[in-house]
Amino acid sequence: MGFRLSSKDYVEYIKLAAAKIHENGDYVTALDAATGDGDHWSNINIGFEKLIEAIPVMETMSLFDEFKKIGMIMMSVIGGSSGVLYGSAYMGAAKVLKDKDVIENQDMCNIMEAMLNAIMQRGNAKPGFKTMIDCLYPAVECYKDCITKALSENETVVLVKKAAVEGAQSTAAMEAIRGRACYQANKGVGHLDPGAITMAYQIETLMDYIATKL
Amino acid sequence: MGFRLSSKDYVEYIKLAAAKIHENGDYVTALDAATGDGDHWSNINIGFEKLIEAIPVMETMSLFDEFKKIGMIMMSVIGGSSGVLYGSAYMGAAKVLKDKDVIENQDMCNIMEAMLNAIMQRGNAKPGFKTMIDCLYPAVECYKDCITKALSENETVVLVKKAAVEGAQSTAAMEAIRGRACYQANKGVGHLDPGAITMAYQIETLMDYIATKL
Amino acid sequence: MKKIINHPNSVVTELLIGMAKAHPDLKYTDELEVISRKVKSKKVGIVSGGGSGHEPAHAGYVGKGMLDAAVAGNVFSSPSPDRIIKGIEEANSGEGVLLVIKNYSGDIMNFEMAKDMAEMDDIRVESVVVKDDVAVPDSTYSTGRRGIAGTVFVHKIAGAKAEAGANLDQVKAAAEKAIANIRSMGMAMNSCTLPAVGKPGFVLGENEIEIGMGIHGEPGVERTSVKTAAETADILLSKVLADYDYSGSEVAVLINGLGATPLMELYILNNEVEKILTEKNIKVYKTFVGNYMTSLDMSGCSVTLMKLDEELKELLDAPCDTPALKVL
Amino acid sequence: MKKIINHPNSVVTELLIGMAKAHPDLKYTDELEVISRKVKSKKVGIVSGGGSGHEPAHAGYVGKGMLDAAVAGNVFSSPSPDRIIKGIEEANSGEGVLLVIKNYSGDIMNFEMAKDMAEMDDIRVESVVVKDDVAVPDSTYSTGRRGIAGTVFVHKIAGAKAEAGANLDQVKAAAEKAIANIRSMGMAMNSCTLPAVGKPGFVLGENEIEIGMGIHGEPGVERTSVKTAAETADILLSKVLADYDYSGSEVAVLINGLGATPLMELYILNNEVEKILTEKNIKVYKTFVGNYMTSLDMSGCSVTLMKLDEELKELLDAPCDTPALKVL
Ligand SMILES: Nc1ncnc2c1ncn2[C@@H]1O[C@H](COP(=O)(O)OP(=O)(O)O)[C@@H](O)[C@H]1O
Ligand SMILES: Nc1ncnc2c1ncn2[C@@H]1O[C@H](COP(=O)(O)OP(=O)(O)O)[C@@H](O)[C@H]1O
Ligand SMILES: [Mg+2]
Ligand SMILES: [Mg+2]
Ligand SMILES: [Mg+2]
Ligand SMILES: [Mg+2]
Repeated sequence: MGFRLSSKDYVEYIKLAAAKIHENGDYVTALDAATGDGDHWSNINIGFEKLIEAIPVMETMSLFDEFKKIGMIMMSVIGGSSGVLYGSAYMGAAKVLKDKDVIENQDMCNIMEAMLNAIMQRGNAKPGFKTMIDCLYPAVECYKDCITKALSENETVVLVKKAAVEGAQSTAAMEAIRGRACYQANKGVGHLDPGAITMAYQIETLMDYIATKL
Repeated sequence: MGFRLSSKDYVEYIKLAAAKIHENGDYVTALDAATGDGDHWSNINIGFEKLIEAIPVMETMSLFDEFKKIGMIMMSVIGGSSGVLYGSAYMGAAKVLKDKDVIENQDMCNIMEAMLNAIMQRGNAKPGFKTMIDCLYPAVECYKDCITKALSENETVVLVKKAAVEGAQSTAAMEAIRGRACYQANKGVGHLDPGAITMAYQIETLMDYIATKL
Repeated sequence: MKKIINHPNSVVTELLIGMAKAHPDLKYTDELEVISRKVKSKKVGIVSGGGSGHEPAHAGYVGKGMLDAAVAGNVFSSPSPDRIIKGIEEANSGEGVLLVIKNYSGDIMNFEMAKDMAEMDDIRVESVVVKDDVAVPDSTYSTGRRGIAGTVFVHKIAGAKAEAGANLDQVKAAAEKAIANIRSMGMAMNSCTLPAVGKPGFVLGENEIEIGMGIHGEPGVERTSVKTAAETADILLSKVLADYDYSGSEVAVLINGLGATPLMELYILNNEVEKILTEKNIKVYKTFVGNYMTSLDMSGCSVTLMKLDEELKELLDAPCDTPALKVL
Repeated sequence: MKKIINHPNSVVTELLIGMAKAHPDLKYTDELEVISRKVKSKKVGIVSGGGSGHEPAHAGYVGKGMLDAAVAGNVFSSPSPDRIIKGIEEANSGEGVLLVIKNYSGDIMNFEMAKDMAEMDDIRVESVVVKDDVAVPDSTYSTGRRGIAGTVFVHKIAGAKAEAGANLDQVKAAAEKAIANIRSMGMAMNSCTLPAVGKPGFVLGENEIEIGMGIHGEPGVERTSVKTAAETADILLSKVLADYDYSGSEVAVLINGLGATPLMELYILNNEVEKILTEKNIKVYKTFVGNYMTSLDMSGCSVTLMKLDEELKELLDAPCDTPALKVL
């Protein structure tokens, strides 16, 4: 049988993701300093810190309310681009979880797809624009593919994680069309997109966490 | 017989004084930078440059008009403290020269005394305040003394020059009561007053020039 | 880093409180970092905002004849939608609200999300996007040009139109007209230091300047040697004039300092700008010189032109009374 | 040295021309470097001036409700008497002229010489001397205290009194009253660079600040480590409050930037200043925050208090319309 994540489980994942983000401060800051304004890590890190503070409330919530809550916190605390994008992503994902008590394999794929759509819509952006989408999109495509091919969940999480990480790495070669890197003379070519890297941290952490539940 | 300076002769002196000022730029600038605002040399140098430009007009003038002209030029060109002080000095000296065709020994003493009085009045300052007065005052006292003692003009110019130079040097030990050095925590103690030094250059040059006329 | 601050995390809050204390007509909403007019009147509301660090923008333009509310994000970071919604609520008197957004994807996303959410609460919200910086190539595909100092003219025009009793569509149309006629170009001599970062965003050599940098410490399009005021005016205006046809027209000029450049230099630059414009048969109708849209302690300047017609002239001349811009 | 200038020798002329171009109500008299009102009215004339490098002072305060003429010297150098006489002539409408002089011996000598000469031409001239800087000990023997940012309040008060139709003695009395009630204290984080010199007047370490420096790059009375905004407010106000009894009174506050300090920091400082004043039971009646009396590109600030009575309040509130200060 596959994994079944409760709202309490999702909170466990949030803790792990917060730690992962926290420990990569200098690296991510340097990435955003190179092509943007250098605040991406501190933005996203403070967002996760606030999520950790809200855990006692979130644990008792339905998945729907939990995701909405995460969205509101991210939106208001992070600010900047990534705040509103994650805010939109979580609000979009919440809709998928209406009346659900647990997240199963297909739900997780739906959640990630809903997040992707919300981000693309809010950011008026597509894959290839050198943004966090370039991590999330290949991960979602891969997830859907795994489900179509009816691969095992064990195989799936490994493949989705790999797609996310490779997607994030692929931003180095891209010219920026969204985000601050597009104001650089060289459009950020040769530099990784910080938002794609932190997105990869989250997907990676999530897939690893799911693996422990299998 | 003693010296007799015409308005043309005074112009010759002005040329020599201009050269003397010109060649001591870095030194005087450093003095004013140490205790004031660093502009004294450039102020006074530009004043003398303008005097040089006005020579063709001045040469044809009476001594009275020549001195008034020098005063007006110094006042309007130099600006700052030294402009108005030299302006007042030359205007005051002009009065002494009313109806005179030449400057003789007693006249020269009167000129310098008139300059001293004008500067003390305009500057609301006395000897010992660490200003140009501390060069001019002992020079005038010495000059008067030489005349009282009926010393030869050859002896006089040597003594007056010495008094001026020593007077200027004496400012190093003084606490400033006028001028920008009075805003320094140590009141400029240990530093020479730039205005006293440039005053000494002028008296020195004048006495040396008179010596060539004896 | 030498700054008169207490802690990098509290600069925005403390500056806005300090502003509200200095200007008793302003109301400060804490946590949400909104500055709004204390006295509301029945008219279209104008809301602007963006990252902090551009003082007096944006809170300094709140007052009669300009903005009704300004929403502040962290330094150089867009305010979040919940803050913007508060700004919209403060500005709304039932006649609808116009958002003046600068063209940065962060600002656009946050303001649009706020717009969506406010509309759910049945507040009519329209928005315009300022993109006056000709340093960045225009393009419908990419995010395109940034909004910089020209935004101040948009505040003035939209604010005057709203104060005159126009409806939301008319106010939006006036703002759009202003935007279509505004172009700016900037130059930095030193970068700025973010309070939380503590060191400058880019470093320029003793004799280097950066042409076409952004107002968030983004590097520019060209690094070159120090120029005279005349050369600077020429470089900046050439870019502006090449981009939009101002010939034969009347213009408003904004000579903007970036925070650390003294007025002496801005006025010297204005002298050169006016010379070039006169030469090119462009008539200066009104000139503003000062620190209107800054970039923390950056030294440098930008030059903005707005082509005027009768309506824009009238709106530009209309009285306004804000901390940072007063027209009598 | 990075400055937007053409040549160090021409900065004063070019800045004044640039100012006259930006502000069409101003008239520029070349060579003599005087900025005056284009339209003269029958009233006591107010003339101020001093070295350049303090922009917007002094020319920026020429206009309705403040000065009639401002006379500019070279950078940080007193204007010569012939320039001041031109200023007096421009300001004189037959009702006499008040000179507002800052207490520097150079300024005093030049203004008094001009006064003597103008009086020979039968113009009635009076003068007041501003000495608000408490960093320097007061003394009748030495030159004593310098005049710094508080001078702006004197311009406002004297200007309003003159505009109200008072005679020369009354205008002088109002200016004297303002002067008696004004104290200031400043702090620098970096010195300034004179255009003609090309390097800073004094150099501060990475973490050093200078308390009580002058506005001409003169070093201050104490060098210390970087302070928070709260500590800065405390240090500056303590000196001011120790010097003059403001307790229980109403005051006008001027938070002045020295040229390179962004408004963000000045507003943060204002927040702290207001806290201390409130604590000490001193009521803030009106606050001004901005670059009012600068020192080229110096970074730092000064804090000025003026104790108010009913007359001073009324004069402070009277409308004025100048490039650098507008009260509606
Ligand atoms: N329009 C957009 N669509 C999708 N992602 C975007 C967009 N703009 C920016 N991003 C993402 O946001 C990241 C930057 O986030 P952050 O630094 O927190 O915000 P800001 O750019 O406002 O400082 C970029 O690296 C990019 O991945
Ligand atoms: N009140 C005064 N009386 C006499 N001399 C003075 C007075 N004030 C200044 N000085 C002289 O002027 C000199 C400074 O001149 P200068 O540097 O040209 O003017 P400023 O001080 O305005 O920059 C001082 O060194 C001093 O000798
Ligand atoms: Mg960023
Ligand atoms: Mg000097
Ligand atoms: Mg940011
Ligand atoms: Mg000087």
